[in-house]
Amino acid sequence: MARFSSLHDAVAEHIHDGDTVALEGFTHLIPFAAGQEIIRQRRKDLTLVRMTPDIIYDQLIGMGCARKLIFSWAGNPGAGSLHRFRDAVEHSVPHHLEIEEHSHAGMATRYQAGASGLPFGMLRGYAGTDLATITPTISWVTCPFTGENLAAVPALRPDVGVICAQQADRDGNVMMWGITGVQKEAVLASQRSIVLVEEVVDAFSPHTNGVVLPSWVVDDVCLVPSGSYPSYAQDYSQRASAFYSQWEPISKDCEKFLAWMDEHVLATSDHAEFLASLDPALLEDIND
Amino acid sequence: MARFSSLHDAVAEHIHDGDTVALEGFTHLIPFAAGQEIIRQRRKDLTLVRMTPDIIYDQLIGMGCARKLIFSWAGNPGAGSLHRFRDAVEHSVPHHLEIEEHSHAGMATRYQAGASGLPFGMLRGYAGTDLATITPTISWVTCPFTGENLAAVPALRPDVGVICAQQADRDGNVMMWGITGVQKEAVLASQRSIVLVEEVVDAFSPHTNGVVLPSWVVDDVCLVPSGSYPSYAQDYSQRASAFYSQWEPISKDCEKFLAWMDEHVLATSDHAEFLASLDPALLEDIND
Amino acid sequence: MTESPTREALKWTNDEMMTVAAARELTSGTVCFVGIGLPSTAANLARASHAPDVVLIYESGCIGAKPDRLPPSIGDGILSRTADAVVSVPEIFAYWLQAGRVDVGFLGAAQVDRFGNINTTVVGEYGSPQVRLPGAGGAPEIATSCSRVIITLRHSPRAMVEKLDFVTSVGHGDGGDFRARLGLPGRGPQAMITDLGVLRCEPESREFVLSSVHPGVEIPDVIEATGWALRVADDVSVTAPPTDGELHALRSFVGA
Amino acid sequence: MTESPTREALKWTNDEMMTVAAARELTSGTVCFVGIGLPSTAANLARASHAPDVVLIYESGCIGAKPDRLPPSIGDGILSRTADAVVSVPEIFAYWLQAGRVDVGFLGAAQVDRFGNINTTVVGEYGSPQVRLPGAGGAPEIATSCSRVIITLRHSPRAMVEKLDFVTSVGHGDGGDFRARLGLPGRGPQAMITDLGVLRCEPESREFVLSSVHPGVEIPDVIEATGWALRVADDVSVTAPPTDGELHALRSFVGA
Repeated sequence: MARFSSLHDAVAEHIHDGDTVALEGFTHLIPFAAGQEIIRQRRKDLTLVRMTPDIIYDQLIGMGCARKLIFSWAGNPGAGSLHRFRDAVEHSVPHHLEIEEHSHAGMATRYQAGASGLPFGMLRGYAGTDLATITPTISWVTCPFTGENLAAVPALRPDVGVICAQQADRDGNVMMWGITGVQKEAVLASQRSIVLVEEVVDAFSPHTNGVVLPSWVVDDVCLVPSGSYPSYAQDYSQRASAFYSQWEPISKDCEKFLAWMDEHVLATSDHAEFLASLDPALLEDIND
Repeated sequence: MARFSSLHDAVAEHIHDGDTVALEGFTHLIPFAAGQEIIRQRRKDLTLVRMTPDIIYDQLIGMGCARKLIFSWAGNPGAGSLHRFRDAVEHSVPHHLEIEEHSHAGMATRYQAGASGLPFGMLRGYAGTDLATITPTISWVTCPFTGENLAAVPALRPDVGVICAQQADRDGNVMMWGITGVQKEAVLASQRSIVLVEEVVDAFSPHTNGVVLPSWVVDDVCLVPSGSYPSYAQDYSQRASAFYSQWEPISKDCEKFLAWMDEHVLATSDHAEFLASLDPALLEDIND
Repeated sequence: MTESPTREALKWTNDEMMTVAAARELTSGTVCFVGIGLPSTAANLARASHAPDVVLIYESGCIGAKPDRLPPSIGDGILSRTADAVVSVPEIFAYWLQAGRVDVGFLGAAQVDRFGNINTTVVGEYGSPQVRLPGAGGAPEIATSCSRVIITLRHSPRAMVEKLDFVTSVGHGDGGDFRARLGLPGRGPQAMITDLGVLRCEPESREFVLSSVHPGVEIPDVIEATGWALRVADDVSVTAPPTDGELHALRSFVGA
Repeated sequence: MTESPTREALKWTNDEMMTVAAARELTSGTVCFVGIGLPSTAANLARASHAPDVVLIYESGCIGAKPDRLPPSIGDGILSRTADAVVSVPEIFAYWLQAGRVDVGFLGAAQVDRFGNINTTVVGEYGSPQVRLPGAGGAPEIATSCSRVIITLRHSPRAMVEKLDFVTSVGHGDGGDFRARLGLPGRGPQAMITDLGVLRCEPESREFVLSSVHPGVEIPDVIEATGWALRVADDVSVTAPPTDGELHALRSFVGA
């Protein structure tokens, strides 16, 4: 059964230096608060996994938490580059970052294989690309019935999966809806899991395509309102698009980045203080 | 976009002698009405596919519509045997029935592969069983990363997939909820598809774990109230358990079976007439 | 062996004893994969009595179902409506069963052998069967992937046989480290619960031996009802009879 | 070539022309896989103008989204709320894209070559890049599995290159029957739409050749802005300028 805990305690207990950690959220319900808590607790040598590493991974990488990144698309959607990620790859700042890159379909297949307890998954992909030559975790299998050659990718089995959901009930069951991406698979593929929720409710309301994770597959549930800020949590908060566009100049200048992280993350003790530290204009109009 | 049609017309247009047809429904939303319409139209040489062939497949087999059955569990759950199926396998009555049998996990994997456009799917299964020796559509692949040997099964790609759903909207989008089994995969794996619905509505209400199939992946939508009778349609009708237990003696006696089919299926022109032909006691208490 | 009551004195049937004995294999929090019939009854009895937090998964995709009556089919609305989550059938087999999230799987059998291998496919030759049975269903992968399997069936020499006509689901193969050699992840069948007693899997040989007889049953009766040369454990005991609480819970459920 | 208006006379930008030209590739009922940026704008323009029944699939899992404003991200609630169905990311790639249910995929590119192969990974050496780009995203399998692909990018010799630094997504490889030899199911890139004109894929060679120039653009300008020796189709034309209706729909959308 899931334990209700503070995000501080969940990160302290489950995420250790050197772990492989997937903070998933495909453009919605992104666990920003968890990433920043990892930074506060100064984790090191993490292998970070995510289909769409964005600002929160830029922060983790820029703060030196990551040894390696396994991913399929690293950008600040609609706003620019992840300059801390780029600086790490292009100039080893703050240190060398190992990368292992796939396509979205490949990453999704890897999570599915992990959630399914299979050693690998397969897809029709990668043929003819240079990805197949530079990524050692791309191989091939032959269909025993048709002879077709298909791409094979090994299962992802992170030590810890971290996601945001809208709600938990009092038994620790978790529900998310709207765009749910690969979050179910990320939790089910991981050895341990932490779920941040916007609200704890007595009973869930119906949502078509809503996903419920039973309490017994989740380790810790953390009540963290706006835990996905500046990303979305459908029916709770809108994306703070200004944050995304303002990130570009912060990320671009390493000094500015470190000062920003000092002020807003390291000097704050939790997500509520982080939100309070921001320019109030960045918090306007985010209610959904 | 899906076409709204009568079940008669949908079966006449899409299901031809010799076709491979999957009437899916995993213990809920079973397309009984479609199976009986296939019998009325006297289709022959069908390869019938279903994880859980039950009374409606017993009827199709007993009436000589099937050349082959691809399945994983053939019984009358909680009530007894499918005697027409058994008679076909044990005594070639009314004629020889070819069978290809898998486990549920194998069949589900085959549908998934079909829906995914892959030539095969894999699972950890079948090892050490006699199924692996008598079913030619069970083979093996080796994980290129770990060397583990896994079972491989070819994709199912029926000519026609037939399912029941609770509702369609006026654009022909289809929604089902409750236990949805492998119905989405059956439709997406098939070349053509027919969906029977209980009701046509202006807009869908939310249902957690509800499944929506967009209109453009469905060929024909047929409004057939109680189309899954004597099975369930959650929020529309309960299972007519008496029908299931009464089937045992009917199915057991070939003469009685043929007389029953004559009276209730061949002599009726559609599902409404079929329902009207039944002992009214069999229709009591089925409202959900 | 403790003294056993006479049959006449019993206030319950052998089938009830079998269900109660099966229910006792589950403890609270156990994640249990159940089908209709005895497994569903036993799992719900456990939930209604000593193991309120047992998690029932029905292969129709209902996870954490909490029915207040026995469902006539795994498609019943009482399962989907009371479940914590309802998922598709491909998902239940891939993400839940195959992934190793299930502690206990219950399996029935038309035939079982001394190593817990199961036949639910045919009696006789596969190509020309005397009796065509329903087939595999979920059983082969339940037998593969659950941490442990509990087999329930009524005792008879026709059912508990020296050699299966067909291996639908693998128990311990020909015994010993068969499962390890095949790379099967679960530990396989651990108990065989019948209307006469309980057989348990011997650690090294993996042969099922008589562990307890139900009250009123004599060991020779069990040996006679077994189609292989049944061995009897040194510490064979009498199954504890159903308690009033178990019987009450069972009967209120079955009657519901 | 018909007479083209001078740049000064144009009431629209080259980027608007590019978006309009991309939108025209879609007809009603076309199932279209779109990302944020120009593809989303073009697809929504088509839906708002000549192709009301175009089906938009966003890789975030939104099938049949009908946004009434341009979403800033593919995670926007306007997509999930207006979609006919929302599915998981593994499902959108397996059951929808890979299964061949998508007619048209739009792809952008940092670099593209004459056969429509695409680089979105690095500029420079992979191990020590000059510019690290975002990477593959959904593109490799969009390029593999959509019936046809439309590439949109701004024309420049840096972007339209003789040789890619990295092949992220395969177009027609080294031309000819490359795709058939690799067993790729889709027909691959068919059009390359830039801010200067439209290049189309030549049937046999699979080389992209200039098919039309946008109004106000001269053919030598396009050749100069192309990093490979661009060939010009015999029947090269001038792209039909945006209609008032197209411009109105586009601007009301972008402004929304």
